[in-house]
Amino acid sequence: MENLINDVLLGLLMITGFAIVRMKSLLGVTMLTSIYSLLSASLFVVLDAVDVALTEAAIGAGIATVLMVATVALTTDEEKVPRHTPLLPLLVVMATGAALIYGTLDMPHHGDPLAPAHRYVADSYLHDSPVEIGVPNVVTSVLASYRGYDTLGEVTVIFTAAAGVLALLGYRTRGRNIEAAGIRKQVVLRVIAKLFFPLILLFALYVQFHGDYGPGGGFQAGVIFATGFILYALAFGLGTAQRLIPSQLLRILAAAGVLIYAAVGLESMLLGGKFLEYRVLADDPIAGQHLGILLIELGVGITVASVMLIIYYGFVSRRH
Amino acid sequence: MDMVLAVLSWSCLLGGAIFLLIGALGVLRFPDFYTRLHAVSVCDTLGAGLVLAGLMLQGGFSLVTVKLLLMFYFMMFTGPTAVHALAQAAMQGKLQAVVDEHEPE
Amino acid sequence: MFIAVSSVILIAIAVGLVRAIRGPSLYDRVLAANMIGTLTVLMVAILGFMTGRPEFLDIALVYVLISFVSTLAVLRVHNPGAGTTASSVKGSGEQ
Amino acid sequence: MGKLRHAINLGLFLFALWLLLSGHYTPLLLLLGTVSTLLVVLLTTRADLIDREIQPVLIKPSVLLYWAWLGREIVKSNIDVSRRILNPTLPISPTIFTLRATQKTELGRVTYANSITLVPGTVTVDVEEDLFTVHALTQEIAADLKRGEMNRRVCEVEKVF
Amino acid sequence: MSELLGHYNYWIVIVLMMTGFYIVIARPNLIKKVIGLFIFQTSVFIFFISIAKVEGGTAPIIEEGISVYSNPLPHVLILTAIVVGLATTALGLALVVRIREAYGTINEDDIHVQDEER
Amino acid sequence: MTVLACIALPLLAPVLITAMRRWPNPREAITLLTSVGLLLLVSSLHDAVLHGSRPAIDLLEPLPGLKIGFEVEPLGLLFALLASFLWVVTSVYSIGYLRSLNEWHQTSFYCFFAMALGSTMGIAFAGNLFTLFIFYELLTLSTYPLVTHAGTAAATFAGRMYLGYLLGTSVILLLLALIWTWTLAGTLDFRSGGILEGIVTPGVAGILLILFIFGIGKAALIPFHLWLPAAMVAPTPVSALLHAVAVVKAGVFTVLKVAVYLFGIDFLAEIPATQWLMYVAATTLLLAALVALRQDNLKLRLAWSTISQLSYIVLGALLATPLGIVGGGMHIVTHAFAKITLFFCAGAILVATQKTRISEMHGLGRRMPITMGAFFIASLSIIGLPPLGGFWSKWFLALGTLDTQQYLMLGVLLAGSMLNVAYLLPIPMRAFFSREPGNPGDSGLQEAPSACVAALLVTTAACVVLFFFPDPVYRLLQLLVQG
Amino acid sequence: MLSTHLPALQVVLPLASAPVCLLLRHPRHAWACALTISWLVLAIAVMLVQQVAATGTISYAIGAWATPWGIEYRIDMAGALMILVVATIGAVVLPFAGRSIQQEIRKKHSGLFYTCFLLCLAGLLGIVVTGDAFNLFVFLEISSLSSYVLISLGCTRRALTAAFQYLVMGTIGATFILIGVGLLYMLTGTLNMVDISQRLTEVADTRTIRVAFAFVTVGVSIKLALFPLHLWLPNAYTFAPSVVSAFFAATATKVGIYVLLRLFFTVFGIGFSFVAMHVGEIMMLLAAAAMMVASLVAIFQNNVKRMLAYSSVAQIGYIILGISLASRDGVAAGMIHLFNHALIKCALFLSLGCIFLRLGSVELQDMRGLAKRMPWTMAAFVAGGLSLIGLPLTSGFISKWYLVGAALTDGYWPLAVLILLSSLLALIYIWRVVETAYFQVPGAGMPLVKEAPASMLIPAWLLIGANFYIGVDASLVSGIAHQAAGILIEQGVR
Repeated sequence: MENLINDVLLGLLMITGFAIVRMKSLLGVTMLTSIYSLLSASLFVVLDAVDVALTEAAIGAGIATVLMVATVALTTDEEKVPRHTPLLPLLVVMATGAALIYGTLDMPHHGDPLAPAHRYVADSYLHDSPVEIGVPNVVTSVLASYRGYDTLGEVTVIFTAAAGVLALLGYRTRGRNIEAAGIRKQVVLRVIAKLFFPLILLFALYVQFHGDYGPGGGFQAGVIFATGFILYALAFGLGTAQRLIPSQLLRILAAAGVLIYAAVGLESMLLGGKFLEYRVLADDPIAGQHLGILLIELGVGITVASVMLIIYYGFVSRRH
Repeated sequence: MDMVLAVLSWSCLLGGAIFLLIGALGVLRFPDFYTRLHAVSVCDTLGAGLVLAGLMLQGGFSLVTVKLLLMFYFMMFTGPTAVHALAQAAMQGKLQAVVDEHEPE
Repeated sequence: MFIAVSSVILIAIAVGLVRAIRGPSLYDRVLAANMIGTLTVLMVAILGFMTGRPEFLDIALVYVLISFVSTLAVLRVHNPGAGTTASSVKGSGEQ
Repeated sequence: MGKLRHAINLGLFLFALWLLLSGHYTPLLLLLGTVSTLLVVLLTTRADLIDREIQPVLIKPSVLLYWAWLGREIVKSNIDVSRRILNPTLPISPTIFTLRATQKTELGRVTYANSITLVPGTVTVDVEEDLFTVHALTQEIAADLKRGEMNRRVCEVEKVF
Repeated sequence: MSELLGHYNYWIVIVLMMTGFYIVIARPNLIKKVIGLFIFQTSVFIFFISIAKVEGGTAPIIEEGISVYSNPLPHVLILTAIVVGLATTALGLALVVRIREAYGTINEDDIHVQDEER
Repeated sequence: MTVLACIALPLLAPVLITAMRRWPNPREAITLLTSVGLLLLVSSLHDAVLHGSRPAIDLLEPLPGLKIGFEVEPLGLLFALLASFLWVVTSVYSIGYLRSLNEWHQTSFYCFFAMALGSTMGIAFAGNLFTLFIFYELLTLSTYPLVTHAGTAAATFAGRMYLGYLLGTSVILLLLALIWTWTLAGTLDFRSGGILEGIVTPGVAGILLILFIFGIGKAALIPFHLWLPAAMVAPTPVSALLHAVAVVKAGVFTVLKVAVYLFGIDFLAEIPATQWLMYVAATTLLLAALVALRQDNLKLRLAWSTISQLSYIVLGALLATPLGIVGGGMHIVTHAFAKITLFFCAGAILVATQKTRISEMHGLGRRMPITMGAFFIASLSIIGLPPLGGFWSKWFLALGTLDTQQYLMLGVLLAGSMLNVAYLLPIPMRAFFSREPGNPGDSGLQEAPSACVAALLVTTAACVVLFFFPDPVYRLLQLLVQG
Repeated sequence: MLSTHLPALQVVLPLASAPVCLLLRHPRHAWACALTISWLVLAIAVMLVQQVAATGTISYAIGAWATPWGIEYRIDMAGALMILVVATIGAVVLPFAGRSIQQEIRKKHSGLFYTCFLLCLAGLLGIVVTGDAFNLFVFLEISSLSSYVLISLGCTRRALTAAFQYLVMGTIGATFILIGVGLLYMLTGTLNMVDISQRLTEVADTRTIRVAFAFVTVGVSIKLALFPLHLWLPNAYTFAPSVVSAFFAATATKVGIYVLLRLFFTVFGIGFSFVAMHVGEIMMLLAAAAMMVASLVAIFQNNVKRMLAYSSVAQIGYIILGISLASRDGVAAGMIHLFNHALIKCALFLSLGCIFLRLGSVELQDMRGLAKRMPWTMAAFVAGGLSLIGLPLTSGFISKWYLVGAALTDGYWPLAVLILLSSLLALIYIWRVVETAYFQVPGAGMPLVKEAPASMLIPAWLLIGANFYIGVDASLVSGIAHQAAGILIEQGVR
């Protein structure tokens, strides 16, 4: 019966996808993309990937959509009709798709519990993680400990994106609050934002620190945290928000997150372990794992939150 | 008692689902943007409320219910705010409304 | 039973999707997206119960917040500082 | 002086929320909860958002009463709107009109505006000081709203803010 | 026939991927390209998560009384990949903004024309 | 060590020459001193080689087994002696030539000239094919600036052609052959009796041989010959020394080396492709001579003549008999002296009268009797008439053809000589016996600068001397073919 | 004690110092920071090479998790050679950057530039040392994203479109790789490359694995700009800042090739890649086409940077050609050329950077008679160019020697001819520059420029020197390459 939901969602995704291909209004496409993302997030929930769902919703339906809209607002909405017939692309796509479908023919069936993918490494993660790491959420333990190095890479990637956006769009600080006139009319928004700002932040921190037990972790928390500040900026103006968190502070925070992560790794090295070997961080290996995961998740959260803000401010402040 | 709860919860859920569907249909059917906003309100209020209530009855008295309650609370604030913001933005974006010319009798 | 409810929600999502595709204005699409957001939240909550792991409500909570803020952001980013022209529009609306 | 009290109130509220959300009451998480609460309060203070309006007022009896009344209104108009959606023969006559709100505080006005929006059939399109622009699905609903019962009730509730 | 039943899921995902891929390579509009990439990547994520699904399993958060969990490893990978995707999208969009400022257009063909003229 | 010095001396001379670029006299003195020094150095090797020793030195080893090393063997020594001796002469000549024409960029001229000579020495003394190849390329590169010396569009074009042909053939064909040989034999050392025998079938060897023969573009076999006429835009001393001696002789020298030391004379004879290549050489010989007949520009006619003469040597190598090799070797020497004389004459005429066309040279013999006399003698030497050096080389070549019963080739040789007569002798004839139509009676002496005249006298004398004393050359070549 | 951690430090050091660089406000400080780090990285790389030479393949388990469960760092001889290349180029290019960046990039961006540079360095090194298929993807993306930024910092607006084009193609490539890795994971259940290869033997004969192979190969081929997928490269190299072009030309595509090597030999094995999938034939065809077509196109370029970019595409063809032979000699030849070409191209781009510094242009017609004004720069260019052509005594000759030799040994003599023919084409395009700079008179309006500063010349000449050194004594490089190729082939045969 989950399969039914799964299939319907896939069907909806397909419709959305085709609509995106056909639609000419870029803003419309953007909204459809947001819906696409939302639908795939639901699909992830159906497929038991709750952490992924959380992230996809926060990213796809959230920040990515906003960035796309900002870009359209900074450029233009209408898509020109392509000049040449897209015959070659169609051919390439067909060939690629055909190849992939050909490849699926020897794949284990969808959901087959005996598939090699589930039997080997993953199986032992599920068995050993509670003992070795003591964290119920296996995704977190794999993410932060077994494959903690990937996550360091991930933080670096997002940091790179921030550096890129800073380089490309810069970060213009608003001296005077020029949107003041517009803001004054947003009574509803302002009051609601006032109520929600602390709630969102608290919720973000909750997600940050409960990644061990449920879906969540540094990345999701970072995005939510940033969302709080985005709401603040929406309600009270960019200038006010920028005064609350100055750009230099954001830079420092973005860097600090990566550095915290790396420092945990180096510290475990100094304590006689391998890079990112958390168990040496405390006397008890499990406690060490906990501490390590806590710290690196903190690093991830800090970097992600500040990077999201850097990117968002970068796009939004581009308007003269 | 359990039976009553179960029946109550299911009927809440089902009722909520139906209102959600009705809201969605309204969004599809109504002639212009501003009227569609009302249909969305149906979803946001009764539809969502009933579904959440049904779930709360399922969850019994626990932290789950608290979370559902919190969700309900959030939705009651975010829903109208979003709709209001939309309407305001549409107005500022010079989207014309279809307005009935007749004064009420 | 859950399955019935979630099926209905799925149908509602599909209907919303049609509106999102049809438009015609951006606002209609945002509206549809917002509605789909709400529906998704509810569906995720139900799915949590369905799989017997209602603690996944956290996801639903996050969805609520995210879709709210992103709706606002989309609107504000699309026409920031608008509002100076609102009165004239209002005038035309009131006739 | 008032600010501090509001801040403490907020902190307590947030910590309670944390406890409700968390469900894990280990020393570490409690500590983290405390730290998080303090951080959020600090940030909120820095953001200059601490004032009367932020305090959690939802649990006062008059407010709950208002919620109950609003709920009934919502159900009623839901059914009305639903009928109009399902039955194409039932006419709609959209209308836009202005409304004067008599609340004194911003929070009161917002409560009023959001309540209007929350009730299907009416949407607050614009708020300019005390002048609301409202879009209604039918003339009847508009007339209903103009009678001002909701306005009055919100004014009542506002007193506790 | 069993093949069809076991795999149609993947096939739909493949169609999704190809939709995104098609947008990327067929559309001259730069924003559309970025969106195409986004769709492409998101569909690949769905593909991975489909791989991870175990029939009758549940989310890989260990709890008493549950014995079958879905595979956590692809989830981890995709968490990382989503972030990478966001980074790419952000950079791509930033580039689009700058290109628009420099060229006055975001249509690839027009940009080519302008580059040829120089 | 002497070997190294032989190569290093001309390669390092440019440093000094450049340092002296502001003072012409010391600059040219350095050139002269270097050339004389080089001649002495090379001569000092002569006795040792004659007594069977093979001074060798390995310098570097870029790849395991692949060395940059030198070894003095008879043919190389002969070539080195020839080149270094002629450099002295040419240096004297070019001083006169350049000064009287007031050429630009004289410093760089001398620099690259010295470098070209250094490369030639490297080729002469190369201990293996790899080393030879390096200096072969170096020679191309160092002569390129000399070809384009004039800086005109024509010169640039000629330079492109020069580089294209020489580098092209060497990089594509020669290098391919080189690497192939390496992969087959595992070595590129020059060894008496060859390194390929017994390793490859005659068929493969044939392909290799074709690659080698055509790859050595400096040997100017059809169809890779066009660079040589093009290179004639260079100043005359360059044409004289480099394009009549150093560069082209480096080409045929390489052919001989490959024939003797890579394939081995005996093995070469077994390869069917040899015969075919011989036809190519014969064709080149005759065709180039025919083309030379039709040239009015003196230098161009000489260039085509060179192409034709080079094929004699290639032919000699391909006869794959000791007599043929000896003939080819002899021809390197005798043709060098004769051809350089001819070029010197052409240069002298240019300096003295600004004339380049044969059709303008009526009666020139009266104004420049020494020059035209020398021209006459050198022509005879090239034709191969006694009592001139050229006789010996043709003699041995003819013997070689008889030895291998290649009577057709004998015919070709003879026909070639006939053509030589036809394209060379009319020039001195016209100079001495016909009058300039527009300007009768003007018979005042108008010789080129004395440096030029002196130089060409020396080389003319050498042509004669070689007839009477071919022995030093012969003995070295004997050593070569005996192994 | 520290020595056991070198594999991790190799990557973590530049990665962790990148954020620090971002915080340094003064361009000078950021530069000094990046410079120090790059030299440290080089030192670590050298130590690693020594370690590998002494003890054989190094394996480092990150987080001390045993291999298939955690991420493994694995350095064998080929990897050691690669990190040496990357680290060397990084260390050589940065001193050059100080001055070049000052002119080409706005001051407020220079901190960001060095940040991205270090990130790119870390990414490239990470790709090389990692033994984990997914970790490879992550580091590939780190390097790619930072490359996009670096390219977009170029001073014309076309840098933006070039970066965008690269971004689109690069992301497609990365996503293809991701798909391939997913399929592989599905059938093997592991991500560790060695582990995959072991578990692959049972399932190799499935359509899934074949498709996985195809996707990963295509994805990597985009990254390394294999011939028909090279379209991003010319623009990217042309419009990027000079330092960036030099760095990328020497490292980015090379690392892509390295990944390809890893895939063909370590992960899939020769039996699968070359026998079952015929990848050798396909690659050979493409490589040959790259050599000829790209070289031909290069001849008609008037922008010298663009010309070199096309030349890079051709040279990548050479390397791939060597690999496609799948013999010890062939792979070794490919790797030797990889190393040599890194040095040559970097030197060439650096000398172009010098020219750009003074001239503000790298168009051919602006370089008339430049040899008089900038003799050292032009000499470096000519030296590099000769090496590109493959004249003896240069490193280019060595690689060509091995390549042709390998082709002949395996009986592919037409390939040998093609290689040589293509180097003739190289002669033509290089000679166009030489002719212009040396044998043409500067036009009337040409600025009187000075020779480039020593800080920029020295790096270029260091590389040229290395290049000549290898031309004269290639035993070290060739030894390492042969050893590495031997290991790869051994792994691949199974």
